[in-house]
Amino acid sequence: MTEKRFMAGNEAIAEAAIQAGCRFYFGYPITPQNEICEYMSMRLPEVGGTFLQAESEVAAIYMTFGAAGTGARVMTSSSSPGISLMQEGISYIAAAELPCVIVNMMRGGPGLGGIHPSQADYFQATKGGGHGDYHLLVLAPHTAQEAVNLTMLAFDLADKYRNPVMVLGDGNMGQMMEPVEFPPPAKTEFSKKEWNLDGARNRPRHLIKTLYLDPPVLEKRNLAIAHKLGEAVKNEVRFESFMVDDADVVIGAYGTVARIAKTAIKLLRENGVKAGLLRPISLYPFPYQQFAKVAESGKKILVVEMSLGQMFQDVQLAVCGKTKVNFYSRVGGVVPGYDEIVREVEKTAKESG
Amino acid sequence: MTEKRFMAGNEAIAEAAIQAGCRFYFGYPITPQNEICEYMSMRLPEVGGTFLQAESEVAAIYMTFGAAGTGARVMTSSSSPGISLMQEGISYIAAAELPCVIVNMMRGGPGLGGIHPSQADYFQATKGGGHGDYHLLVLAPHTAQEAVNLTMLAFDLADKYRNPVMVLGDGNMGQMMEPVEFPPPAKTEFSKKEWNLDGARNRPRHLIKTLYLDPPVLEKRNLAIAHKLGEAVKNEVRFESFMVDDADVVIGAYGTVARIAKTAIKLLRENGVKAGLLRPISLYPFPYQQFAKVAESGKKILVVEMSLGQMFQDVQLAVCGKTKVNFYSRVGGVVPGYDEIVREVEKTAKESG
Amino acid sequence: MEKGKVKGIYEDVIMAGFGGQGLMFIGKLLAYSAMKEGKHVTWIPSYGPEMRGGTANCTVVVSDEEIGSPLIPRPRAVIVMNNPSIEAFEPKLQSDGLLLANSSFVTRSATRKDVQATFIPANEIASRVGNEKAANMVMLGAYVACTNIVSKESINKGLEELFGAKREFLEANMLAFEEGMKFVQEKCLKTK
Amino acid sequence: MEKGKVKGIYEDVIMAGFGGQGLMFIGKLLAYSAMKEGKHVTWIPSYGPEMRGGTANCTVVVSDEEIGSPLIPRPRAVIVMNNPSIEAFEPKLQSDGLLLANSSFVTRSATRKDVQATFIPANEIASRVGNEKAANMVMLGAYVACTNIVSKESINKGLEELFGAKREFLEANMLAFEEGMKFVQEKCLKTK
Amino acid sequence: MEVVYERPKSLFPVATHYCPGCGHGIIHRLVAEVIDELEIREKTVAVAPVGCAVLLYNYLDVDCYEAAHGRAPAIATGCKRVHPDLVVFTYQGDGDFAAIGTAEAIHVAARGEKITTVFVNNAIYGMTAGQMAPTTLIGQKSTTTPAGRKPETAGFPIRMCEIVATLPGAAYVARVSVSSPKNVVQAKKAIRKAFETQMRGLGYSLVEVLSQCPTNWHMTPFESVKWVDEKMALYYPLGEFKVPKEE
Amino acid sequence: MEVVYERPKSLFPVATHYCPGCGHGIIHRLVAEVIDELEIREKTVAVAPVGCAVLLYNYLDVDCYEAAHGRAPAIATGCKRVHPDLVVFTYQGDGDFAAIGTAEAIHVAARGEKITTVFVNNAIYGMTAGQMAPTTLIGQKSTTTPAGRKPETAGFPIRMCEIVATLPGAAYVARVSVSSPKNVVQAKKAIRKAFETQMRGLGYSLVEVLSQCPTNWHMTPFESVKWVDEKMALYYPLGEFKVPKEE
Amino acid sequence: MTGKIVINEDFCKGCALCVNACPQKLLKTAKHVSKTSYHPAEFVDAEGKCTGCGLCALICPDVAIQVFRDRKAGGEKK
Amino acid sequence: MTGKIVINEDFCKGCALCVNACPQKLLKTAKHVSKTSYHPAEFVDAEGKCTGCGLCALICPDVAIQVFRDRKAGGEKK
Ligand SMILES: Cc1ncc(C[n+]2csc(CCOP(=O)(O)OP(=O)(O)O)c2C)c(N)n1
Ligand SMILES: Cc1ncc(C[n+]2csc(CCOP(=O)(O)OP(=O)(O)O)c2C)c(N)n1
Ligand code: SF4
Ligand code: SF4
Ligand code: SF4
Ligand code: SF4
Ligand code: SF4
Ligand code: SF4
Ligand SMILES: [Mg+2]
Ligand SMILES: [Mg+2]
Repeated sequence: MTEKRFMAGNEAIAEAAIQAGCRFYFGYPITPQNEICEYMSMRLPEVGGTFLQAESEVAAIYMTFGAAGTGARVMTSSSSPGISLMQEGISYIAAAELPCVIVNMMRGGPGLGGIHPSQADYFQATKGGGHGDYHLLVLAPHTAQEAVNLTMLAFDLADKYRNPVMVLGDGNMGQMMEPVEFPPPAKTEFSKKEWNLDGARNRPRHLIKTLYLDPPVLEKRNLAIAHKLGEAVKNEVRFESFMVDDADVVIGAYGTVARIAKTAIKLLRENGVKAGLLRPISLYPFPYQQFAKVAESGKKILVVEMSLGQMFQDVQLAVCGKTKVNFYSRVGGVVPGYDEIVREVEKTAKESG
Repeated sequence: MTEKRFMAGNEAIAEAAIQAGCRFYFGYPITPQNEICEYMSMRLPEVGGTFLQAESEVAAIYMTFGAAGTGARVMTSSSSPGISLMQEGISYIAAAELPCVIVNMMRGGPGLGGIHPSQADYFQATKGGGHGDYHLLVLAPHTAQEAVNLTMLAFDLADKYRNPVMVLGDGNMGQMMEPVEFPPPAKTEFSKKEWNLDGARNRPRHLIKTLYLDPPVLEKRNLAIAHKLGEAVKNEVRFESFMVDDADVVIGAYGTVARIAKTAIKLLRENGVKAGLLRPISLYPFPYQQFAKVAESGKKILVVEMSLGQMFQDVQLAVCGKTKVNFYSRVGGVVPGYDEIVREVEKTAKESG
Repeated sequence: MEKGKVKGIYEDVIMAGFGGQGLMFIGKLLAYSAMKEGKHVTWIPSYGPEMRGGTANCTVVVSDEEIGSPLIPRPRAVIVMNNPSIEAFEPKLQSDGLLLANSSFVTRSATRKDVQATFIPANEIASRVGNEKAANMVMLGAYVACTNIVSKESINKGLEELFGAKREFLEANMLAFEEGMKFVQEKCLKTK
Repeated sequence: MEKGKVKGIYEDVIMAGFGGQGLMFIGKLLAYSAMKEGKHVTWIPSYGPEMRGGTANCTVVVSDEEIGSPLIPRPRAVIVMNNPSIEAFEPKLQSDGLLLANSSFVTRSATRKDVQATFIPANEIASRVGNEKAANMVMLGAYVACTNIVSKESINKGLEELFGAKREFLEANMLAFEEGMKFVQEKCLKTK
Repeated sequence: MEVVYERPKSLFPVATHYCPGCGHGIIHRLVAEVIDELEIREKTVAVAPVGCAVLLYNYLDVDCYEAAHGRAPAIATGCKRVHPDLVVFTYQGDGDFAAIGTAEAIHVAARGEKITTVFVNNAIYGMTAGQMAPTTLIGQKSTTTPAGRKPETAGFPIRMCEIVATLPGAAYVARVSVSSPKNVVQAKKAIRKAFETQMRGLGYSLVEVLSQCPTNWHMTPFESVKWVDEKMALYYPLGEFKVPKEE
Repeated sequence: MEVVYERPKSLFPVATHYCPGCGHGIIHRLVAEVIDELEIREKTVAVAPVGCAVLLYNYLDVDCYEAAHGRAPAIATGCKRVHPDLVVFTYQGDGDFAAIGTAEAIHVAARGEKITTVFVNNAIYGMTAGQMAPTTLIGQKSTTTPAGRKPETAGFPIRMCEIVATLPGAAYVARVSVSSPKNVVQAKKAIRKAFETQMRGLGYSLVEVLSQCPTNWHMTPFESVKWVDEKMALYYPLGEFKVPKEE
Repeated sequence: MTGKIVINEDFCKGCALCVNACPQKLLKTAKHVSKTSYHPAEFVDAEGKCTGCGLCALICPDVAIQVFRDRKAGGEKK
Repeated sequence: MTGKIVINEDFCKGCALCVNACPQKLLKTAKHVSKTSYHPAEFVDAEGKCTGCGLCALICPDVAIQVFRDRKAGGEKK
């Protein structure tokens, strides 16, 4: 194992990208993820890569499109309003089946909102904030180390499925410093793909497009993408089950909230309340079955989220009425304390099932 | 009643906006809704209004923001990729609580996709394709006449809730010509609001903003907006129940698909299959209770949609496992024929419940 | 919708041909005229980006009830004005459906035996009465004669309202329309 | 987390003061040094747009187990270096918690009786040993002396690694740190 | 007799979807000829716009991206930064380059990105069937300026060459037209110079081509080329606005 | 003795959130003085940017919008089209006006929209703590050009006045600075002219103000005003680029 | 006779720009309709006036014209 | 004495731009710290050299300076 480094989440994600072979980064500053930009501007030239500050998030996502089209490993990052501006581009990248990694360090919204942590872009990330039938693969780390691991995984998944992958964090995740280790450097040469653009030398020319004026042809394309995502749904569900087995109340939470929930669970168990945590790591594909199993076993569920009830809907879809699902949230940049979660779990535990 | 006019859906929506007192339109051309732009460019000068072709959809939505901030009735329109570009602005308008009407005549996606009808922007419209916790009110007409009525209603709802309202149609809806009547002209003078900007003459200045750097304050704002939307959820659910009472199979469909379903239902009933239609007119708020009631009465449900399963999720949420929900879709600009719907309903009817 | 399955007044038709042949217009005219008679109508075009030389079509439904589907997978009638259109739409016709082809452009005959096919030299007829461009009106005349879905008078009025004043132009069009009616009244059996 | 509820090694602390007082730095130093001792650590700043004159704070957690919440609603210890900070964080302290205040800036005394308050004239002490800017290190010394959560040697090494070579600068800082330790060792009881 | 002119090799032998007389066809051909002459077919990447020329890749036998409306320069930038040795160009209409894509257009030039833009100014939105473009002339009718463009409400037409030429990152900037054989020859020279500027690594190069859209101008092809000469070229003077210093 | 200078009435009597020495404070004051002098407080609408001046409305006692980053000109357009009698201005930083908002900036001028822009060029992204701006000078360090801006990778700084002046819709275009009392006087004159241009209905008016950001330039306020004079004003020459013809 | 041209009717859309461009007036719009339903351009050079100057090809938007020239008569292939 | 200034310490952030701007060198940075924790500017004009020229106020980013002038001595209020 390599030495531990003490890094902020934003820096850890940036370094992880580089370790994963990312040599191209296009982005536009926005709090609370500026450190990703800044780290990349410092580090990429050192490894022979290119950092380019785009004129806007719209330009950044299409520069990412352009670089992705060559088959290179490429990343962009932003925070909520900037990610909204990328929605058209994200839809295009998904439609063109180009691999790339997009980081959203969510902040309070809507509008300019605030700069503090939020999880209110869940729908946008998982259901598709852009137009048309597509999905991002979405990974939500809850520690800096996991941010490293998932960022590296994100590049592999992007290549595997030729689909954009989002790493979804929040202001907290980006600013917090923790020890992180980097797995041994991945290979940095990636085999030429059969579709990438680099000049039609000794081969028929390649074409990256998303327009299919004939509806039946477009329908086929849509279904092919859906099929591919279906594979991801089968293979790429990731979650953590934390003290769920004997739990009476299972907290559903991801990212920052999930790690706060872990503290709450320790405290609750000291108070004699058997609490556990089911933590989606992949938000798309969502661990529906795992939640369904929890529901079937008769445990109560409390979803805690920094939004007014977004992942909550996916949990409800999973649970399908089989158990009661309570909901607790703080929004607008307020992070729920473990004391609040303790209180809510206790309430849930006391409710008649 | 006024005389019937023979108009395309796009023109009908444009004229309805004018009848509703809309005097400002900002937009950018995109098929299949260009006729809205074009009609407005011709008609607005006639009624002393302003048509302005923006340099982009991003500019268009912020011009709309600007005009809405004065309290004027204002509209913009686009189709899928253009609406994606508006996501940041839509989030801002919702956050600033400004009333305006946004029309999306959906086309096949993702990416550039195609120009034929689609319903694949349902998630974007109803869940929030922009960042943060907000919702549009979303109305989905299924005839040109209904497009007129709902467009006029949209302006009233926008004012009532100080929230952007989306009229969600598709290429078909926009291009199809039908007879329409216009209800007697609404008033065209709107009382000054307590919040609008028109120069701080003899009053304290007004301010339209969305930034709240202090999380507890932003949280309060978020909750206030949520509360307001809660009122809309209570008051503004709209749906049509078509031959549902004695039906064995109820089709869930909206917009273009719903009217095709009506033909299918006629044919099915002639074949002795008791089919009905529950047609959401407001997609947000969604008629969850109405679907729940159908489910509870033991009827089977078939959702037919021009997407890979978007409204389908809302129906599942409503039904909550109480009955089986089947799904049939055509995508990429292909419109399901009534013959296909007949076939699918018959299949559903035969399935063991 | 399937013939026989619907009570009351109901007709649907798909009209197809080259971009400039005026099919969109006769579709609108038909729907408009029927609307003026108090009927429910829909008109829906195929649409695409501005590309020349393609084949365009539109679908008209006329009914005395509210119209469900404006799109007709299996039409009761088709009017085809070029070869690609007969290829595309003859197979879709219902059994016993009406196939009206402009034989000035359509160079093959009908392949199906279960449809009522009529070939009309619409351009020649239109030229004969003074304006080749009114071939579309010949076809509409033929269609109206076969279906009786709208009166000649309504078409006449509709033409005037949609076109405005150009008297001579109107006349040429009405003449063509009548020639189309006559042509089928002589050649084919009325279907209704 | 609540004292007594956690087994093993565990400490959390919030450090707060004006922007330029170096609180972010001592927080990082503490966490870094503890990390080097093999402990789990988190450091999290309050963050905001670049606006001068505000009060900044950070939270450090050190533990021998994986750390859940990096945010601490009711901290075990607070280091406050100005008046707004004592207002903000004294009420949040746990019962029996550690309040370390820089009396060079904090002009009021503790209001709570259930906490262990120590007032340290950190700027004076730092000036005395040669560098007023090292007042933050005095406070850190005091904290480390009270909690023993990390060794003096680790802090020393951490300082070197974070700062690099500037020898004299390091010395002034270590001196200040030691003075801070000494101050509390004389004045207050160790809590552990 | 010998063949003195035939279809360039980089152009697929297929009919285009353009309207009769449309300038796009000529411009496509010129680009293909330049690619052939410079022998760069195997190292050229084209970025197609959203506009009538969206199907550019159906005609040009090189690696191609289809961009989003206005974003071709950003995509080209992403590509060129990965492969500095490639010859990357964008082909864009006036809506694409001078309306929705204004920011990308200005900044690709400001950055001195080593790419080339062939900017087809036909003073109209062709693909969406005739709305006003940012380059529509004062008084010109379009479907969104049915009474003719009025500057009081719809503003003034925008001259992209003049703007881009102010930017230090732009190395070659020229405006040409394809309204006559003579102008076509000039146009080809400019396109060639633009590609050469890129290949010499001198910075960004832009060729604006005034191009006829007979369909949406509601003119015959011949009327439309006359209109280019008599109306458009008055407001959009032809010529070179910036040329690289010779080594 | 008589008061010869005091706080303008349109400025709320509150302390600002700006860093010591920041140019924004001076520019706010000048705008307020002009509003007072022209007696238009009750018919002025300000559109605040996203940038350090996002809280402009905490200081200026007029009707205000807070825009999204770069979109102030679009919002101002929407407002002005509804109320042509109001005096509408945008206040924007260099990231806001010359990066993300480039298209809106160019087109508000191209349209000749009767609004005014006060464009505060501090060659840096202030609010987000020091990243490169489109106007960052060659060689200037920022958090995203840690080794100084290199034109080969990060392109060249952009001169907005020069660009906007090429557009017929722009009626008044000037560049000023607030680096010395003398320059402050000039700056105020320009801002006043810009507002007057709008009130006379002549078209779009733009005043670019070179402004110090001591914090992100890592300078004392005094060093920073010297840097404006000695470095910035070389690349961004002060002066009037376009003035309306006198009636 | 120093030159001649061949028009590819599959490509020609009958825009007539070549007709206007030919200095020798050797081109006209045909009466017949091509497969693609345009009236294509027609090269009529009974007197062998075509110089192979290529102006028609230069202006042709549909790359429908191939130009031939007599080696001795014309210049280099350019 | 023809002029004087009053500095509002609540607004002053001690940037010292006024200090550099005063032609009479009448301003300096104070030793003390203001409520807002800056070292504010201080007006020291023992000899009454202030002309009320207002240059200090012109450059002050925080509108912290009020300027007075003797009516007879100075010009019009501008
Ligand atoms: C985001 C977005 N907005 C709008 C459109 C619709 N659209 C397609 S092409 C076009 C403009 C075409 O005009 P131009 O760029 O001048 O090209 P031309 O067709 O004239 O060659 C527009 C507005 C789109 N596809 N995407
Ligand atoms: C869409 C979007 N992108 C990015 C940001 C983050 N952001 C806020 S201000 C700013 C730039 C500020 O720089 P400038 O416009 O030069 O103003 P200054 O602070 O220098 O006065 C940025 C990038 C944002 N709020 N929204
Ligand atoms: S619409 Fe205009 S630009 Fe488009 S292909 Fe036709 S002539 Fe050319
Ligand atoms: S960061 Fe710069 S621009 Fe922003 S307030 Fe501070 S000095 Fe002014
Ligand atoms: S080559 Fe010259 S002379 Fe011959 S047909 Fe063409 S234009 Fe006429
Ligand atoms: S220019 Fe070309 S396309 Fe046009 S008529 Fe002549 S040969 Fe045909
Ligand atoms: S008014 Fe003039 S002389 Fe008086 S203090 Fe200010 S700058 Fe100095
Ligand atoms: S210029 Fe103003 S803020 Fe700066 S020191 Fe002088 S009085 Fe204080
Ligand atoms: Mg164009
Ligand atoms: Mg700036």
